[in-house]
Amino acid sequence: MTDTTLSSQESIFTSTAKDWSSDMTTFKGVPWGKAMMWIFLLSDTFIFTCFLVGYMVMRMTVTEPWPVASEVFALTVWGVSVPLLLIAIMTFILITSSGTMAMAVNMGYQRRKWAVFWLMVATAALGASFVGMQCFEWPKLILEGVRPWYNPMGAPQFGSIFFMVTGFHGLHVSVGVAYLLIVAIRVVRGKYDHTNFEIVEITGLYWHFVDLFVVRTEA
Amino acid sequence: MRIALIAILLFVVTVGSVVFNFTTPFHFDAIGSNWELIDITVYITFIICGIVFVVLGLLMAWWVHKFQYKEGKFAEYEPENASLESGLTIITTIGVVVMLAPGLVAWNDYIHPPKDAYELEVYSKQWTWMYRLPGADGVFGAAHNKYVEFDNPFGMKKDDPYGDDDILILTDTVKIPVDRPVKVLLRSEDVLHDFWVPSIRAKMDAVPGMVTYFWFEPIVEKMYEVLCAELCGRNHHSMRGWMHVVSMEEYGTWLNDQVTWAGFQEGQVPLSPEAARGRDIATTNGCFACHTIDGRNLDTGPTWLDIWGGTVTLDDGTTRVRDEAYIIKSILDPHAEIVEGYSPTMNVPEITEEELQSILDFMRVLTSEPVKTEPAIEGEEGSVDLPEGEPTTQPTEEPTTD
Amino acid sequence: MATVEVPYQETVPLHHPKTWIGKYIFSQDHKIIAVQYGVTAMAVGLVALILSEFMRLQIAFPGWEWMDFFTADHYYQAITMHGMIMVIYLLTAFLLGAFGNFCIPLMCGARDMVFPFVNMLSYWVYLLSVIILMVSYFVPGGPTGAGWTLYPPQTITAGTPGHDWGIATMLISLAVFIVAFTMGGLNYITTILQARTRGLTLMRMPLTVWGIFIATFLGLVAFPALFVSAVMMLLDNFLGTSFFMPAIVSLGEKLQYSGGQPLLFQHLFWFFGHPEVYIVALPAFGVVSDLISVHARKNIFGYRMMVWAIVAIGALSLIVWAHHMYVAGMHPSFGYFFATTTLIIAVPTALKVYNWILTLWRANIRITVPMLFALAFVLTFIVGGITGLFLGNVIIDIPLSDTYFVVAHFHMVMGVSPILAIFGGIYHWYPKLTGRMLNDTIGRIHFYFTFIGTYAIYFPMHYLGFIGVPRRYYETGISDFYPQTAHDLNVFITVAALIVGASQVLFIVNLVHSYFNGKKAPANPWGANSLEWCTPETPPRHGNWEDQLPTVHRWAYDFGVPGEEKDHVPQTVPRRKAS
Amino acid sequence: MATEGQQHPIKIYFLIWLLLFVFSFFSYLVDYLDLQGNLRWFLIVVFMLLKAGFIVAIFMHMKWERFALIFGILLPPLALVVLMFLMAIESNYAWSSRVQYMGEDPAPKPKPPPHMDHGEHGEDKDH
Ligand code: HEA
Ligand code: HEA
Ligand code: HEC
Ligand code: CUA
Ligand SMILES: [Cu+2]
Repeated sequence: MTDTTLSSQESIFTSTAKDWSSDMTTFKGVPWGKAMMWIFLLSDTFIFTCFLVGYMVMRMTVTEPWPVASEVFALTVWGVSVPLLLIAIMTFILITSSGTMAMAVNMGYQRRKWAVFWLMVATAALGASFVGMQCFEWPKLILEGVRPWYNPMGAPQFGSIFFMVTGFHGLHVSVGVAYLLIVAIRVVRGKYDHTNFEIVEITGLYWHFVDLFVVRTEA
Repeated sequence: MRIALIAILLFVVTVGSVVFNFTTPFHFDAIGSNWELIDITVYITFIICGIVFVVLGLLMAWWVHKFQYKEGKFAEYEPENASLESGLTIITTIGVVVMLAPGLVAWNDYIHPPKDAYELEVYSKQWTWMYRLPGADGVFGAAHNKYVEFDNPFGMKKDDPYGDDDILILTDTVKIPVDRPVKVLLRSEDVLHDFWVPSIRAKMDAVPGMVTYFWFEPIVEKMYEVLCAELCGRNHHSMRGWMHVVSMEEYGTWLNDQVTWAGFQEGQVPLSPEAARGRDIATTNGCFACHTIDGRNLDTGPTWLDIWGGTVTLDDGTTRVRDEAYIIKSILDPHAEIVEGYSPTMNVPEITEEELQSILDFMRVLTSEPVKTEPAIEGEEGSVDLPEGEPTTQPTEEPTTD
Repeated sequence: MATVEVPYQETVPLHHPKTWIGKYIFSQDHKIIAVQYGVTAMAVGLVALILSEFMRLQIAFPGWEWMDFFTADHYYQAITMHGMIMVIYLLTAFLLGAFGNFCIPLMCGARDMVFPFVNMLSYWVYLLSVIILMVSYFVPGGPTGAGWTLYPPQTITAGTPGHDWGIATMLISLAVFIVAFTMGGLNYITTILQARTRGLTLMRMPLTVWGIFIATFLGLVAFPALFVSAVMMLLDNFLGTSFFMPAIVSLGEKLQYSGGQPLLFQHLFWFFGHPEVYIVALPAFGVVSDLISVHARKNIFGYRMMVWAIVAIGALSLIVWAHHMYVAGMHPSFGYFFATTTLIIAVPTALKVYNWILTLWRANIRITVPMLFALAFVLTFIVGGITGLFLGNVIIDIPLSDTYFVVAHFHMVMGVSPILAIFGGIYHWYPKLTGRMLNDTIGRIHFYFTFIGTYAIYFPMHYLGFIGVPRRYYETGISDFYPQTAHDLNVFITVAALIVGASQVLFIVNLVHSYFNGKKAPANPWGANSLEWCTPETPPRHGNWEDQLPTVHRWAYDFGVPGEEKDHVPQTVPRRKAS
Repeated sequence: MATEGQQHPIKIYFLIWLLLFVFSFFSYLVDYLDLQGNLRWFLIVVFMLLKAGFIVAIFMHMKWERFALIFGILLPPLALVVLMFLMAIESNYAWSSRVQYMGEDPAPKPKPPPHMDHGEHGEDKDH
């Protein structure tokens, strides 16, 4: 079959118009599951962004002081307080997991089942350790007196937003970990042998999306 | 050809609606403020929309009748007609512009109060109204819900010097002078409310945690009933107040009787804390849906002014001394003795013994003898200098975000 | 892309259930799911209908001893449940859950939804949300009485009935509904985009599918805002966070909140809420377009314009939300922006109205029961839309907001029009669904009662708004803005509402009676063109089509094509070479 | 439905991976250097968008999808941009009403978190 990417003669508008006015499928070469996942992610984007709008409005309307993030999220390593260290590590982990996921997708299309399996397990492990670090971060803040309804450093909304958004994101990650593991096992069991392993890509889409939001939320 | 029932129906409904519009007594009542522009915009919209409605309704009726089914007939095959469609688009767009333009102009007026407007704060809470004026210096003292106490009903910030001369009006009745633009600032102690006087046309929600505003200029001297137009809980429908538009002279006299925040703190309190509590309880139980405390006997219930002591005529013609026992009985068993001219419509309130005592405390102070207070604003009786110029508040820095 | 491509569906095997339960209860067949959705929605709709009759009795006869049990608390709980049920659990569920499920695969020539299992789950989760909602009536304090807009701080403070448990069940139920809707909605969209049959381009799709398509899309992007606000409000209520709650003193008691922003909730709510009203309007537009075209035996006028209008309305509806907040104390300058966008949206809507009416011109109109409903829809929609123009123009909204004018507006445009479209659609598709015709005479009587009755309810109600009667008033009392004549008008309205409500029994009787005793329906009783009328069997069996999916050669509106023998040419008929 | 899949040299993944770290590093610098005001938000948003863009384009293969899909997914969030923009304006408005009428402090200083509070802040503990 021909390359589904943009061929040089078509402008982006004619190609779009052609696809949307064709019969049977609008997204050419996109399997049902993948189309559905994209649309779901679109919907999820709206959820996350609405949370972020909440964050922004809180941040801009409260008159009580907002804590300085680099101080709150500092870790003391060997007696030196390194600002934002924890968040940096967490970001590192998630970005790495995105890398392994992307490779898994690639291997999937080469039908290298075991490579897919191990890469997906690695991704899941990284994801799990991310959730683990959250389990470290939460008690740390709680011990410092931050609560969803209260925050010793100033505006209570800091605590509310923090727990709500990270909690929601952590939930996504946890679901993602389960999803990854299930798909990984089913891949080696040969459940998808009759397909093109799009399922790996679909899982990947979800995972990258979750990753994407760490980028936006921890700001 | 037989006329289809539905064609007749469409015709009757269209024409009937127009007839109803012209015969019904229900239209805006006489305007009581400067907002004619609103009425004009409504009028323009009425005309445009009315014409469109009649034309479309009649066309439908007519065509449904005219093009009824005939066996073997083919409808005209005309999928598209570009010129007709674009023509209609243009006409509609013009219609929209004609309606929108005056609306936006009026809105521009609406959100920009004139420079010489004086400020009046409407303070709302479940389920009553109170008012505050900035006093001689023309500047409101800062006030915040977090400072609200029994002895600080408006939540005045105590160390703010601008607040001392603020005039507190602790009843649901306010007087405002005719022909003076007023910028109404709205505050809420608890939930959303909305200060609404139909004849004035203007309204706005009071939002806790914010101060909102609107402005108008009353042009008729009249006692207006104030409604609450935003659902605010179980007694939303009984959250009434009174806005009395009066002449400048009357306004001045009235203003002189009001207490300032400084005076209030010094004990020129119209209400003791217990009485204030009683007042709150009466408010939350919806008593003021039927009773007033300023001497007006509503159709719904007798006033509470001077309720303590004196006598009352009951509907069986007997006269009864209004002692404590009587009043308690009137509250807890309202249908036992009915005041002349009323019917037993009052429900038994669900209040505790303690709350009942507070209400009684409150009723005790409701006498028509004038409360002795110092004049709120220096100056001659009857002539009041309203603060002129820029509606001022405390100077603040430029808002920045961070 | 030539048509060498084989539709993917022909290559996937259908999962055929073996047991009765698998066939009719936990069914994955889109038609059964549609019926399940429809029946559940009608059942809750009936609850809401009964609530509205109680409300009307209270408004017309305040203090009537028979209504003594109906306190202010009950009243506010009733309006809240009535509004929420009608908008979400009846209209959204019916138009998308029932019509969407039934029409999309059939009209797109698909065997089923792309993921039937998820589709089935969607229904069961929806049922769960309905059950949670109904549980509100049994929790301590009863259901919430905050109005269907659920504005904080009122929603969760002590002055409101159901402020602790009622609101929790409401919010949880909504969140569950959103999950259900998302599962269904992803299916609808993917099916429409990726599982059409040969030859069915988007520009040949019936308008019903278009309306449902855009409405579903709107749902997927609008419900998240509601979801988020529901989560935040639950946290405010149970964890004591202060997203929407500033420092307040509630009934003399200082609450522990500080610094929240009540307007944020309103923005999020209406960011969902306005698209929501189009979610219920667009499918109705689609259904009515099809009904008018089929029963007028004429092609829908300006099909392309109709499609683009739907798309434009959908897109614009995402940026008009704050027209519900003109008097909410938001940033004053927003008034200009939202008034302008709101009135712009009236232009594509107006075009749709024109096109419906122009379709009647030189048509060959069969006045069937579905056609009656469609015609009534157009008229009531004009009235409702036009009153929307009043409200959209920001300065006019100032005196009219929160009065009965608004109540009349949205009942005309939402409580009457889409309901009429639903009735019309049921009368139209019932033969295909069950294989039997609905009784025509009962149908007509039902129509006249419903149309005349609802018009009598809501047209005069606008005028109560003009004199300033505020909405959500348990009782108005006598005062100078509320004369005795207004009171009489309310009595009239209530009587009309009672009659209309009672006449719905006719409809239910008709549905049940005809199911067993109705005339046997032919495969294509109305002479329509779209694919659902071309199924090999009536009612269509599981999988809808034979081995091969149908092939589409034309749009769905070839009525009265010159030179043809019959006045309609189904979509599956190939075009003639010559023309 | 036949898909030929997505075949790209692994190299590009590594490249993007590195790039993401670089951007993350920069956005932490913003916090670290404690930049304030508009510059801060501007930089944070820029880095955020860059990162998100690369993830979507490369890791999620959006770059290789047909434009029909790209437009379908990327256009609707424009509504969110409108929402965010308007909410920012309004928050500012609400905030200034709090400062103007409610006597709130326009520039409050946060207390340091307990673990940073080594006593040297003692003197301003109750300001
Ligand atoms: C199906 C539901 C539906 C639909 C389709 C609409 C359609 C419209 N609505 Fe309505 N609306 C609601 C449901 C709906 N609404 C609900 C439920 C509420 C109240 C919620 C609550 O507070 O509880 C509400 C409230 C509401 C308000 C807020 C009122 C207030 O609370 O103060 C506003 C204000 O702008 C408004 C405007 C409009 C406009 C401009 C349209 C337009 O789309 C209408 C467009 C249609 C036409 C214009 C008619 C056809 C055109 C012609 C016949 C041609 C003639 C036209 C011209 C000359 C321009 N609506
Ligand atoms: C689809 C939406 C819908 C529908 C159909 C209705 C139908 C009705 N509504 Fe409702 N209403 C709302 C949506 C709706 N309403 C909303 C959103 C509110 C705002 C709530 C709030 O303020 O928070 C409201 C508020 C509201 C009020 C204002 C209360 C107040 O502000 O104080 C009143 C008062 O008269 C009222 C009356 C009625 C009546 C008499 C009917 C009907 O009885 C009219 C006649 C009946 C029909 C046209 C038949 C309808 C058919 C069905 C319901 C299907 C049932 C199933 C079968 C027949 C099988 N409604
Ligand atoms: C539905 C309207 C209504 C409400 C609400 C209401 N009342 Fe009354 N009230 C009346 C009427 C009518 C009367 C006169 C008839 C009677 O004596 O019962 C009355 C009489 C009274 C009297 C005797 C007055 C007199 O002049 O002798 C008292 C005291 C009283 N009410 C207290 C209360 C209190 C306290 C509340 C609130 C907890 C309340 N009322 C709420 C309608 C109401
Ligand atoms: Cu106050 Cu309604
Ligand atoms: Cu709207």
